Amino acid sequence: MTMTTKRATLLILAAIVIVSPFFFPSNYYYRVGSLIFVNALAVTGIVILTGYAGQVSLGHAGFAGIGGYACALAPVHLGLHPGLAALFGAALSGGVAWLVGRPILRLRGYYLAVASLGLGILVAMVLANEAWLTRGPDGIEVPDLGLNDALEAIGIDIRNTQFWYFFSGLVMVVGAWIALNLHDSPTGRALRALHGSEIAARVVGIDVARLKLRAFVISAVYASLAGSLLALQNKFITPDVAGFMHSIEMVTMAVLGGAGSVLGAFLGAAILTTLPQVLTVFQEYEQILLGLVMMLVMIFMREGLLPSLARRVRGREK
Amino acid sequence: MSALLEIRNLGISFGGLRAVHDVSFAANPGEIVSVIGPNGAGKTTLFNMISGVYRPGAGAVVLDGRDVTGMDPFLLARLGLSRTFQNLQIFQNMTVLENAVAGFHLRESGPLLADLLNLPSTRRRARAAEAGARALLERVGLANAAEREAGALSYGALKRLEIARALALEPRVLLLDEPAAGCNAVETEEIDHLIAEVAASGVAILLVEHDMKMVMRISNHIVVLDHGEKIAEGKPEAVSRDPKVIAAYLGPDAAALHEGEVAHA
Amino acid sequence: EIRIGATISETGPAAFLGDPEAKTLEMMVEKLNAAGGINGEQVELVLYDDGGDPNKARTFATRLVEDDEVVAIIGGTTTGATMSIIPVAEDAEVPFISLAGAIEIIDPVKDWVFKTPHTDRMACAKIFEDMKARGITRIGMISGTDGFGASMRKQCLEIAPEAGIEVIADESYGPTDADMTPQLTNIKNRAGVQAVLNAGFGQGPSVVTRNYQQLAVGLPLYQSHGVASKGFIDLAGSGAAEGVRLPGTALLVGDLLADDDPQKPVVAAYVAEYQAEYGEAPSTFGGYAHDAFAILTDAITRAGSADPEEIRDAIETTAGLAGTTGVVTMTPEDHLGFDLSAFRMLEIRDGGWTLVD
Amino acid sequence: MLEVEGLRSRYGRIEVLHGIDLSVASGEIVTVVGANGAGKTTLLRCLSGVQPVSGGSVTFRGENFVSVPAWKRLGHGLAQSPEGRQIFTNLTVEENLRLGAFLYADDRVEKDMGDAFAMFPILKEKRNLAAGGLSGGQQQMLAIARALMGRPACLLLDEPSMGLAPIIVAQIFDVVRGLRDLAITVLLVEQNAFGALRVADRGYVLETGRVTMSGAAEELIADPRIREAYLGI
Amino acid sequence: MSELMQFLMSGVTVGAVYALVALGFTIIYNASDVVNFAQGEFVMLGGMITTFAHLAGLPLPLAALIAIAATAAVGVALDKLAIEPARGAPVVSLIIITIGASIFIRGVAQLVFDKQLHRFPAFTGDAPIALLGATILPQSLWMLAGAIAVFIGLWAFFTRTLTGRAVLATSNNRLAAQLVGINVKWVMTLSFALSAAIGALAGVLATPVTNTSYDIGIALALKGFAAAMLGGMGNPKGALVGGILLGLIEALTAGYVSSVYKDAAAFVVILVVLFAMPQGLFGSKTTDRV
Ligand SMILES: Nc1ncnc2c1ncn2[C@@H]1O[C@H](COP(=O)(O)OP(=O)(O)OP(=O)(O)O)[C@@H](O)[C@H]1O
Ligand SMILES: Nc1ncnc2c1ncn2[C@@H]1O[C@H](COP(=O)(O)OP(=O)(O)OP(=O)(O)O)[C@@H](O)[C@H]1O
Ligand SMILES: [Mg+2]
Ligand SMILES: [Mg+2]
Repeated sequence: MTMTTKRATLLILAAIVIVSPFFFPSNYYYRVGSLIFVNALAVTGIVILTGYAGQVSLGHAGFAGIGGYACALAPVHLGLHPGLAALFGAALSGGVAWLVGRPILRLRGYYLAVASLGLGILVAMVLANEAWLTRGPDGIEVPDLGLNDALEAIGIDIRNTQFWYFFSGLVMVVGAWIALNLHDSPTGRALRALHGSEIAARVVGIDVARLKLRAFVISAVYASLAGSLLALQNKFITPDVAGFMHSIEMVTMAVLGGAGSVLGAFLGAAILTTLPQVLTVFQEYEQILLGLVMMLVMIFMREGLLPSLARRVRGREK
Repeated sequence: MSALLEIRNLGISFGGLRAVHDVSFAANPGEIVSVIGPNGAGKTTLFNMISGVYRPGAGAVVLDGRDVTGMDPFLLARLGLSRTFQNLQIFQNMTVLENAVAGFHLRESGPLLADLLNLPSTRRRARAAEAGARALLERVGLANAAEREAGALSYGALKRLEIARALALEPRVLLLDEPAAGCNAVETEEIDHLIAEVAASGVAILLVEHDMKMVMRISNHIVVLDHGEKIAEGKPEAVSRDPKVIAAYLGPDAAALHEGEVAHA
Repeated sequence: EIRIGATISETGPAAFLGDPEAKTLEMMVEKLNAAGGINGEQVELVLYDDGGDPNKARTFATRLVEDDEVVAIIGGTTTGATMSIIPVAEDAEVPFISLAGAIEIIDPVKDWVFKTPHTDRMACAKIFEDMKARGITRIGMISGTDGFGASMRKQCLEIAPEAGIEVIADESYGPTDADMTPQLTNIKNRAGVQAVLNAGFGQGPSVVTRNYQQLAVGLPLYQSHGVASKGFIDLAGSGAAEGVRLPGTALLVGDLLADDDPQKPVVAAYVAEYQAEYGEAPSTFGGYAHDAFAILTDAITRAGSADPEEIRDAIETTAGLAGTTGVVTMTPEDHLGFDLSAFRMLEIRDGGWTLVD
Repeated sequence: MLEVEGLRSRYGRIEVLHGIDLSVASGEIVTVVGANGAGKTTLLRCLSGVQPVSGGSVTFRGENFVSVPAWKRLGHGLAQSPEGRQIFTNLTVEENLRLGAFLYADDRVEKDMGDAFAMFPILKEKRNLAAGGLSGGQQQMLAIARALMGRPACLLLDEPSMGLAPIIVAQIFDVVRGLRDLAITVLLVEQNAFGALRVADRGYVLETGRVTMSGAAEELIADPRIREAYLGI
Repeated sequence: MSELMQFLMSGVTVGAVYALVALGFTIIYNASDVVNFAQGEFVMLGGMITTFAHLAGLPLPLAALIAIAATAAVGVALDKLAIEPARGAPVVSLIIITIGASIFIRGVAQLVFDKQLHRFPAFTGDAPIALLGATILPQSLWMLAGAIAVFIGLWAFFTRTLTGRAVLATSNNRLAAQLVGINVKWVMTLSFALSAAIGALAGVLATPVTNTSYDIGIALALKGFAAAMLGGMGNPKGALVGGILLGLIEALTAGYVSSVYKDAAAFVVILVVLFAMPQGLFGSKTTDRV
């Protein structure tokens, strides 16, 4: 990736965040937009782990769960401000990822997938079953972040959904910036190298175990922050965020968009987030169409939307 | 005075098979030591043990006086040991240039935070590595393929890419496993020169190669393996006349190696 | 035209509940419009399927108030979905009638939030009442780990002491489990257990009931209102289900009700219409949606306006409205509107429901 | 037997074969030499059908081959020992050989396998080992033996001597020579141009996707341009 | 003692279902390295089609046969319409296709059938069989027998037949497979047909015990996947042992430790096993040398 594609990616993302609202007929679109951004943030983490480093995780929703519940619980039990609670959640997710990552990252392919799946399910189970702490499967309220109140106090009057749109957008762009930095950095190159050939990576001096762990921790932090953002804007969270389906959804978004690309992550998130909203007009055909779209995209754009589109555009230029 | 790289009684078994047994030899800076032997003699396995890909079942690898037996390859890389592979190990998902830059990993990598934030120090390191990598690609004749996807190179080109990547580490010990496989006589000669040049700069080179002309031409010392055991060792001249070696490996054509190209015509 | 919004779990793990709810709403709107609508205005139902995902439910709630500009929301099949819709409704000041069970939904009372189902706590109380009447004081519990089962389990454990019931075995199962014999074996082997209570809905209770028979436990078995549909008897097999007791609504036993029971005509009409429309009997859950829609149309009619605030005020003054679940009388302090007496204790006999009392 | 006219092939948008004309008569041994990246492997891949052809024709035994799927070509008598060996690493040596004769279920399979083992005794020794555990040279032997199991009328060999010990290389060339007696036609791609030209009847020189020279093998060996560019003499 | 026996019976019952699903994964995985996440939907189709055919008045055995044949046809369609057109796509893309297919099939099932839970009568009645103080349903024995039969069939297929070897060869090296004359498209079609049929058989055998509905597929696929990984992906022995083991772990945990965390216990065991044996219990190490 060259400097220019990096800058272009950031510009496109920022432009989308800023310009789209001019076309929003109602507040509801802000809500969908902010969901896209939150999902894109989580998926960017998957891009780092899977797209760069080639490691599969089917359990990252577990980290989103940790991030989300941190925002619900830390303010109550530790007296943390909800914003700090999100950072606390991120640290906790990173810590958990660091602890479990070492043993499970020794596994490869589907074995890694099933181990991470187990990890995610364990987190979801604890959240659902330790009702004394988490209030169980029906979920728990999350305190208000209070940032838009603060903005209001300094004269910026902004609806709740709108605030969350811009705030999530900002966090997503920062997340994308970091992921793009990583891609071209020595660390990112080393991650992609171990994806290509682990043994060759070791021979050129890459500490594969440590690097995989780093990617795992970083992606866990992304997922955790996404979970926190979701919890804070919904002001409510249930163990579903940590569920298996959510993990699958993240991976699907990443692959659909083009697993190695940050802009692809956004595209994948945008499509899978808006699709169910668009498909409501088809009522009972919704699931059928959703499945169909997923299949068609992967059949006709096998490397994912973005890389395939890019290839086509380049082909036309020729 | 001890040698830079010392192999002491190295051995390993797979199931019942003694793939390598009680092999010892040494290599000094600037020296090219060739390991030859029939297919399945254990040459690659020996390399795999020396470079830490396999943990030896017996014996020791001593690098610069330090016992490095069974050490992980990435640690060995830090100590200056680098290699190429008989079965190509290319980073297929990256460009040719990036493959070469990856070889600079040890000198290129810095704090993670700097990488995440793209601090000037990161950019500086990356630039230096890229410049170095381009120079190396030039050296192996791949300069004009730098921006291509590595997966799109022909076999012979990939072999040379591996050499460039291994050289990027600026190793003190370099292990080359059949570097000239898939190259014709002329290309082989180019690789010859490259290897000789690298050796001349003070690198100890271990070479596995079936191209006997090349081996005879550039080796300082030859170790012959058969069925995992060392059956001969010495100067090229002596080894190639050893009846045991001729019987097991070189075959009757061996004479050609010395009698010039007459036999070829 | 009056727009009413709904977000229901038509698919997903709670589809078992949500499917009859959605069908009921669609049917009732059609009927209402055919009869001339409310105060001469047609009603449009905007219905979304949230798949039981609270996050989606919230998005759809936002869509309903912001984009579709509905005057009221019905929905939240599950407690989780309901709880994440509440902030939206409260924020946008739109009345919201939930179809979920948990008591937290209306306790403490929230300005804009109502609900139609019994609370789990009431179901527990009803069951415990019946147990006491049979001289049962020590029971074993087995519950699903889904929201429904976990919430009911919690409520039951909370009120058990004051009801004079001791829960001496406490087991659980996952929503898709296919065999509960280990749990039931443990309950069976626990000395002193006099009856077993299963809190759950969907797949689990039928398996529990069959396993119960397989193990020949032989103690009275109570199920929750979560299984109150004819389908349960078929799934469990009438042999295994024989003698099972559960608290149910008038809906299930319409023809057994006394002729002067105010719920009788309501239930009879609903069941007949539903049967005619969909070719199957409605479940208790469909009844929740029926009541929610009835309360809402009643309120709009009385308010004579489709202004959300006036509708809300009108809902709060609902009085003596006979629904399938109970006779509803709301107040500003009570957003549910009926008590324990609305539950009937049912027993399965000869493959059908009978009233215990 | 094999007739190639104006053959073109591309990887994505990049064309690497720009119209190759080549023919191999029945029972002939023909070799193709060329530098790294000249397109030798691509040519053979086109012939065996695993690489799409974007122009020109391939005729095998009088039949237009371009639209025949790869898996059917062995049935027509065309076998390939591919570059990079491409053995079934997870299957045993014996299973690899058996699959080489996938099309057949007669007694000759046993006999052919015996012949293969006789040709490369080391394979017999390792018959129950997963082929991925073989040394590089042993895998190369397996690839050649597997191709022979397919009872080809025409055999495409992509650098068969690669990674083999000198003594085996000599043997491989003997085998190729022996194929002539079995009436098997051979198209041989070799970096060991010298060895290849010595066993071949005719040869082609490939340079960046084009045939630049062709002729009888002895002539090519004697040609100073060839000697300088490919034989290093 | 009778308690333990009962737990074991329960474990075997549940484990047989997992094993059947896991066995279903084996063929497609062995042919293409793809874990087919629509495998659970095959099980669902087996159960649902049988249910509805039976309701329509067909005798149970005939209904079951129709269900198996129809599901196999769905498997073939999946291969022809979705997997084959995507030939050459990375394995992750293929996996996403199977996930899309599973959503699609579920959506269709919900339209064609309904959203209710269903069940049809057990093959040989519901009278529990008493065994060492415990009881087991006759249908559980059918399930176990089915799992073992499928296992034997698959084992023989992969080790005794050339076609089985060809399936393995196809995933190991698609290019080489073509070169030796294997019609890899046909191998894929065959694999999908067989996998789907095995899935449907699982649905037919299990429905009288587990019930069925349009949405049971995901949970089954998940458990079957875990079981297959525990045993070692691609190995029929691993699928059988992994499935039964998973069922036993769950039942024993539910019985002796805590029913809340029985699924957690299963995953903890999987994690522990994989730490010690990164290829699962019977997974073979792939030998790729450098
Ligand atoms: N992982 C393994 N499992 C089983 N046997 C193995 C394994 N690795 C190596 N061997 C055996 O060890 C012997 C030595 O193999 P090695 O690759 O070292 O030979 P080599 O000398 O490099 O041969 P070549 O010149 O053909 O590359 C061979 O017989 C091979 O089959
Ligand atoms: N998969 C691929 N994608 C794109 N280009 C490719 C691919 N494979 C080969 N090429 C290009 O096609 C050309 C011919 O390659 P080919 O492998 O046929 O050469 P070759 O003559 O066999 O070389 P070698 O002697 O090194 O094996 C080269 O320029 C190569 O870079
Ligand atoms: Mg070797
Ligand atoms: Mg080639």
